[in-house]
Amino acid sequence: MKLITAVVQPHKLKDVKDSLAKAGITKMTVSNALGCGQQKGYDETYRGVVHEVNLLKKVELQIAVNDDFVEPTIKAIIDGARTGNIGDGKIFVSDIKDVIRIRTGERGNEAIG
Amino acid sequence: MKLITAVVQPHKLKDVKDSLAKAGITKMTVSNALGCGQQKGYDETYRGVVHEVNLLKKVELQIAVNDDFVEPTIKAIIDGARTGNIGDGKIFVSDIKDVIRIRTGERGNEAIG
Amino acid sequence: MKLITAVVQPHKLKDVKDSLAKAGITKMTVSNALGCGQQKGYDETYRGVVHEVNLLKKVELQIAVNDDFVEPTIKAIIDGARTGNIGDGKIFVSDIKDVIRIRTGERGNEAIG
Amino acid sequence: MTRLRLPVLVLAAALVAQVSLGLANESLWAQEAPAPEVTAPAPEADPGVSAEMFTVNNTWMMVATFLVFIMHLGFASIESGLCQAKNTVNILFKNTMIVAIGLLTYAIMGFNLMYPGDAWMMGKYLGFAGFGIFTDDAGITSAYNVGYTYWTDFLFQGMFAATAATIVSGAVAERIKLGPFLIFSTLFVAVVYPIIGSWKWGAGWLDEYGFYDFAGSTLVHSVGGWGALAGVILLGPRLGKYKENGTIKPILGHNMPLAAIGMFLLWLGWFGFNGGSVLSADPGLVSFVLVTTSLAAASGIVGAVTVSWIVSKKPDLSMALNGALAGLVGITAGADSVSVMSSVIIGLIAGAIVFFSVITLDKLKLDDPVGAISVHLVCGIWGTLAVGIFSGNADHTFMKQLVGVLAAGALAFPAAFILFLLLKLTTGIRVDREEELKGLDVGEHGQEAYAQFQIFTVD
Amino acid sequence: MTRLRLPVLVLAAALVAQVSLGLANESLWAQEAPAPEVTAPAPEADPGVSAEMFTVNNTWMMVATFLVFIMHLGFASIESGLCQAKNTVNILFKNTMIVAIGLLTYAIMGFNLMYPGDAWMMGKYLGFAGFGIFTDDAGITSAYNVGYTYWTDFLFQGMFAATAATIVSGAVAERIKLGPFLIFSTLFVAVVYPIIGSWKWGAGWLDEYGFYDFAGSTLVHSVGGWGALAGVILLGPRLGKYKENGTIKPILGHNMPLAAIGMFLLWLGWFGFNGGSVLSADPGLVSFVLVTTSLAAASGIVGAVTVSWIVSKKPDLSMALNGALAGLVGITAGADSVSVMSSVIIGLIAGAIVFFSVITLDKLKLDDPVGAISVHLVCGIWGTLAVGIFSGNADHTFMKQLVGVLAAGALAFPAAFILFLLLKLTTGIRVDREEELKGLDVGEHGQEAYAQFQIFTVD
Amino acid sequence: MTRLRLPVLVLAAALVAQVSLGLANESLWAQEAPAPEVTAPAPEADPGVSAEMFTVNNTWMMVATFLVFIMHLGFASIESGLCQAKNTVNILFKNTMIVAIGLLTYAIMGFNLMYPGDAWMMGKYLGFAGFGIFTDDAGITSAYNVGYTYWTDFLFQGMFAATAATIVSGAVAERIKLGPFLIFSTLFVAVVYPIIGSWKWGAGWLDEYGFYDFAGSTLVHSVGGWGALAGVILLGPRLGKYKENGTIKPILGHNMPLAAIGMFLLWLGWFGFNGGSVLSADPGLVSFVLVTTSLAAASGIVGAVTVSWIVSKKPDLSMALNGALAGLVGITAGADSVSVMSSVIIGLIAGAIVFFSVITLDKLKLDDPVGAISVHLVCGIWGTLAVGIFSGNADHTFMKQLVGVLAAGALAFPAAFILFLLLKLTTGIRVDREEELKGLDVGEHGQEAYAQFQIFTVD
Ligand SMILES: Nc1ncnc2c1ncn2[C@@H]1O[C@H](COP(=O)(O)OP(=O)(O)O)[C@@H](O)[C@H]1O
Ligand SMILES: Nc1ncnc2c1ncn2[C@@H]1O[C@H](COP(=O)(O)OP(=O)(O)O)[C@@H](O)[C@H]1O
Ligand SMILES: Nc1ncnc2c1ncn2[C@@H]1O[C@H](COP(=O)(O)OP(=O)(O)O)[C@@H](O)[C@H]1O
Repeated sequence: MKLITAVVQPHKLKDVKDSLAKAGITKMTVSNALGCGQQKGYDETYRGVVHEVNLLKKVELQIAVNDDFVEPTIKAIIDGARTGNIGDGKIFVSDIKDVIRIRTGERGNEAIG
Repeated sequence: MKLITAVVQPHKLKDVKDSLAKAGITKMTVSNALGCGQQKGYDETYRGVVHEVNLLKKVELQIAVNDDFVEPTIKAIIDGARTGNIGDGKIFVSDIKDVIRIRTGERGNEAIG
Repeated sequence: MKLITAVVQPHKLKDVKDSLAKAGITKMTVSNALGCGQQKGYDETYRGVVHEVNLLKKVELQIAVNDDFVEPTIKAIIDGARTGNIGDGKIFVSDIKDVIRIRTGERGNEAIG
Repeated sequence: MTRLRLPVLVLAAALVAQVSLGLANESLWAQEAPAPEVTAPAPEADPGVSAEMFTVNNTWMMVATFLVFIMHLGFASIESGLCQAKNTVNILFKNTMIVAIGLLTYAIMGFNLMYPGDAWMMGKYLGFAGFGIFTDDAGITSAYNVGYTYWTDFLFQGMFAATAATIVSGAVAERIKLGPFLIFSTLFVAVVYPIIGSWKWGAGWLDEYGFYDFAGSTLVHSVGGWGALAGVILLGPRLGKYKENGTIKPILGHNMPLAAIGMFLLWLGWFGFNGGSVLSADPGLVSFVLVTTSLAAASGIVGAVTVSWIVSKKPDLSMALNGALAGLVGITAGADSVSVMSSVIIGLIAGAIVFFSVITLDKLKLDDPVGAISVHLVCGIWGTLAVGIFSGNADHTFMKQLVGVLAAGALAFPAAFILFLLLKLTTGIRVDREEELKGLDVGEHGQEAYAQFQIFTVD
Repeated sequence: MTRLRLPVLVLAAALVAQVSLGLANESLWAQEAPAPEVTAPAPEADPGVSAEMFTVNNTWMMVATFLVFIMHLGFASIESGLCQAKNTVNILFKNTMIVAIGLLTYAIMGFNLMYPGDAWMMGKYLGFAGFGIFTDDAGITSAYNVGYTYWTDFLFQGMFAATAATIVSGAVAERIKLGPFLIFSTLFVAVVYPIIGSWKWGAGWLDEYGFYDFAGSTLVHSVGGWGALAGVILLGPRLGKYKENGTIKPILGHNMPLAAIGMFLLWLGWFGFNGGSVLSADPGLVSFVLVTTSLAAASGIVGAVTVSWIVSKKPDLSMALNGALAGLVGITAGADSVSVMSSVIIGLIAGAIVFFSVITLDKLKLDDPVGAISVHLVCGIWGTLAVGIFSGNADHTFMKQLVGVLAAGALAFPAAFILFLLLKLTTGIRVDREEELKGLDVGEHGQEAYAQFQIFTVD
Repeated sequence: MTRLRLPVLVLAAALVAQVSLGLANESLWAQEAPAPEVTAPAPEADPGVSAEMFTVNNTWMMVATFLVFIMHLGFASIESGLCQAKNTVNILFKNTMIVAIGLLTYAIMGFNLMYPGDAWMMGKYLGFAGFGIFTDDAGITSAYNVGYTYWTDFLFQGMFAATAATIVSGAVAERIKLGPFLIFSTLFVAVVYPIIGSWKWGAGWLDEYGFYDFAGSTLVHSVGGWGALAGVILLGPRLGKYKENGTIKPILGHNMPLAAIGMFLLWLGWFGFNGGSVLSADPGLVSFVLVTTSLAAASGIVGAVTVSWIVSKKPDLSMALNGALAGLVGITAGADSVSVMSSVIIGLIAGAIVFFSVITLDKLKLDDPVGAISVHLVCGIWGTLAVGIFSGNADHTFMKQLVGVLAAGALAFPAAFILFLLLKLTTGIRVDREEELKGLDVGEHGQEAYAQFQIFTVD
């Protein structure tokens, strides 16, 4: 089992979710984040002082999947999130040792979905 | 060492924390998240238009524990969070290679607690 | 490749970022969190009732790095975040199996930076 | 969904019934052909007061009306500020509806229940001058009253009426079902409040008895407060407020600037509430009332802050806000008849009272999210009795004041209790557990107050 | 950056041009040496009205002016509350600027365009009394008007003027470029609004024709509403509002307490808007107007809530707020000339109208974030026509009212459309896609409304 | 905890002392047995002004009082909006307390220090008419003043008094200890402000000298501003504002709608601040003052926005808000004595001044979170001098104005500096580093302003 963590542009979340749904992936956990990457920040001014904002608003998705779902999930995320511009985001894949469904206590592969 | 990530209903956080405390686990990091799972969303209306909200408010707990604490921790979370209803949440377990206590620089098993 | 997750005091984020930048690490994802650790909570009162706040405000950094960057990154975080007081925070290190740059589809080591 | 049907239907039926009754009397309350174009303002002068004086008086009373109106925004703000984010839409909605319901029912029947004139039906306990609002030409001259026209009279009193129902709203917030609450409010403001009001301001038995309540510490605030108490008892506390082990978990207000806006607007409104209760622009009396009102508010703040700082070790903003309101409620009964020094003392004591009252109610597990019972009921009683203690007028005795306080409670509390009980037994008055946890905004309205803001979903 | 240069320069040029024109006439609008020290207030009494009556009247009109002023805070609040957090600074900025621009341009030319006196230039369609504001000694006595001084007149009308432009602001929010919007507003408030206003209130052709619009359902609200409609058509909907598959994605308002504050302040302001339109403190007429105004607002709430509860199954707060405004706009044309009962009916219908209008505009893919077109244009028309139906004055016929409605639209809409079109073809009027997604606060102002708050960046 | 004990005790002692002194004179300030029941308003007419005129005048002055009162909500809103979320409770608390302290101390001694009548003690520099407020029957007739009763006089002036202390509050926000701040405010408003005020408005030496300050650009705003400057110097900047490398890190305001609400309410309040300073309802003069006031505010906005747009490339909302206030402060000294055109110019310049002043203070590392020094001190001075330039009255010379400005500064600044210094040396005036980082809400009050909202804890 793998945990796929994707950091994407906030306004692409809708597209990513749609694209994941088409690939049959509907379970996920989403949260806000601020990101620093290749994407340049922008300037703000406040009371005559200019300052650079370089933590940009991002959305982070965490999706736990069985191993055979890893590539389809990655593909779906890319399909939904890619614009070709800097700031499109990153996907991180890591191992999960176990998953437990709290409601039933089920564990492992059948608990993930 | 393992990282236990649990996604639970917001209003069960209190119970989960109590149940973890009873099991001797008091260190954790908590954050807000939105979840998509088996739990159905609900409808909202705004200015005459109905729309479905399907990202539901959840709380995510991250708990780093030594290996022998994994099962007690999982049990404690389940005890606190289970209602038997869809939406109770999930627990994910993954490996941690190292832990460092910033204050002292201690590493590994003794840094975790 | 490793994912370095650091939980630090909010007001040290600036220092940590500066110290990371000096070590050549500029890519990261930052989010808010609440932490329970050795640090004691504090009391609040509201309408005559005292209650303890024991989830303290923290900032969580996630930094994905290639293996040879792990130690420099940890050192930089410690440099920026350490005050020697309880509450300075923790760093967790875990494995990443893969990284994908959404914009280009690049994978692995070259996608991380 | 269906569970909402019933209340809606009942409410609609109640409104329709009232409107129909009003309609049947359309000839009565339709003001026919008002002067369609503006002419030089020359209401016929009546003996005793010049057209100019009548116009000033009426202008002042209109200003006072606006000030009382803005109290509704004050209530909406302080109530939503002191409750949780997830119930904000619900509170704002209730406060908006109450103004509408209050004004409409007051036009249909409340005004004529409260000021029956000669149309007493049961002793001086109940009178009714008929449905609808209506006046002849005299109503817009000083023949009606030297201080205001019929229309100003109606609107000023109508703004007061809605206040009583609004007080309840804060105390029962965060757990009451919307439909039943609206039904309760409609009946409370259309029937209960005006009847009690008629006893004193409608020249009923309490007035004859010699009870004094200048601007309504008892008639408005304690009446609202009794309703609040009944609701709180029947509803029970919010989930998680009182734990089994006896400790109290405070449920924090989510927006203190909003609460502060509420307090300041209420204070502002009180200038009209008390100042307008002079019922004319009499320079000496109105300005004196404004001074006692302001100093009581100021000393209410000092009283509440001092006590909270000493007892809780930290100065509590929500108590400072409640303290101002406590002082204001406290001075309301006697703003025109106590000395400046007494107004300071009344306010100071009211401020202290509100703090201890809040704590005591919590000990009794009476959960009042905004302190409405402490502010309006407890300090309303204090203010009324204070007239008996501090008034410069020997006719205002403690006994008479006590009788007034008890009389109002003797109708307001049981009436509110029975209304809430009937609703509890029929439609139910409390939202279910899951809705309460998720918040009434989503449950009752399917909306959110702060879309896009990340509201931390635990405490 | 550079893309902002142009609008700024154009705007600056427009302002400078206006100011220069004004300056050229400095002798005209500089009030020379006002009485420098306070003396006993004794404006010379004029036949027909005593100094006292004149002073009361003027005092009332000043209070009405303050109330209309506070409507601008009401607009700023409701508009920003019903839009997204990321566009809040932009909306607040626009509303702040509009008051400034409205008052200054009204001083420079608007007032004299709207009230040309004898200085008609093209029939009774266009007149202009010259640049700047100026009066002689008579202007501060009842010789000018029994109800107010020249200065009060200017300020009261100036506060009205800015309202028309503010209405547009809400409808075009969240996507319009700041510079072009300011240019549009400047011209709309300086030229279009006063010319249409002159037709009726300036004693122009519509007035002679017998059209009746007491306080401006047509002259203010529908004029603003037509401008809003033109802007919405030319701008197109916000990104993501209407999906290809025909479904509508609601874009939630981010701060409902702010929206509620806006509604209450607007209602408060309407007491001055309508009450002040009596143009004197005439006790009977002003207080009657306040009653019809309040009851229409109250029944507007009931109307909108009932319909939304039945149709959408849940009672919608934003509709309740819009309902109050709908009732207020609806009663504005006839507040002095319909019966109390009619005011309730007008409000009730306005409340229902606003709900269906909002839905219908969405079907037409006309994206109006705050419902400005529904409230101000649609209910403005309804209110104007309602005078023809309900007025107690037989001279107010439906036909005449219809002509007035159409006449206002026939100038306001094309004028606004052409202005926006010219701007679209030159500077462009819509921010680019990325700026719209990030929000205009960062894009146009480089600022955030809620720094430190975590705004959830998706919906 | 203990560190709060001391200030609390000192404050309590100060209050108790004052109250005792007042009590000792109870006979003096207790108004005995005011007319307990409402009667037809017939204050005895005095030569020169009819009862009607007196009543209108007094009504106007009461309205002006309400407007000045609401400025306190304006200050609370703009200050908390422009500061960080974590210090909001503290700011709201301070602003609530200041109104209370201001009114109470003004009743106890401020009013009689400021208006000593004949009771001058040291030349025309210091006078005192005794503790407490008190009047005989004449005080509520036009024998006292043709424009208002004694009570109105007290309350109107009392509302002004609290303003001066409030100005300080914004400048020292986010780092000052609560207890010492309250002690400072108490002494500043009870002693320093009224003494300076007596020099001009109490008919003291500056008045005899010919200095002119219509509504208080100097007496209120610059006095508050000097206090602010002293506080800012002694406190030092907020942590992290000025970096070692010389760059400035802006600390963003957390709630711009709240700030905008503040500006609009302040503008509204200024209608009473300036309009009420006519001290009667004189139609010509009051309405003229309202026009100059409004146009100065409007052009203040235009001035500040234009400059900020050109210099910072983006139009800054916080500057637009400050610009309006700058214009208002600027016109305050001469609102009745400059021409309409001059009021526009004064406002325009004030708007520009405020922008450059904010930048300059930042360069001097004087950290003023809300721009209070720029708005109130710098523009207060500008407005006072502007009278010498633009006044239509030849008696108002630049020299005299300069002397007034310097005289006020010569007492206000050192007095405030010494007060703050004494507090710094005894209780300390700055919260410790950790408290500042966590926020004063938790540190001083153990509360949060936005419980449940996720406040992003870094910038
Ligand atoms: N090494 C990393 N560790 C953690 N987060 C990262 C890393 N690299 C990128 N991110 C996250 O992904 C986001 C997008 O990355 P960015 O470099 O802007 O895109 P691109 O890969 O298209 O150049 C960043 O804002 C940050 O949140
Ligand atoms: N595969 C997954 N990956 C990431 N998060 C998940 C996954 N499955 C569930 N979750 C999280 O857990 C929450 C609860 O899951 P849900 O399916 O509703 O509960 P249940 O397991 O009781 O059916 C979801 O809202 C989501 O946040
Ligand atoms: N075992 C753990 N699992 C998850 N988070 C932890 C763990 N230990 C500490 N943390 C996080 O780190 C923060 C700082 O830890 P703390 O114990 O206060 O510091 P210290 O290591 O200096 O004693 C905590 O508030 C919590 O968010």
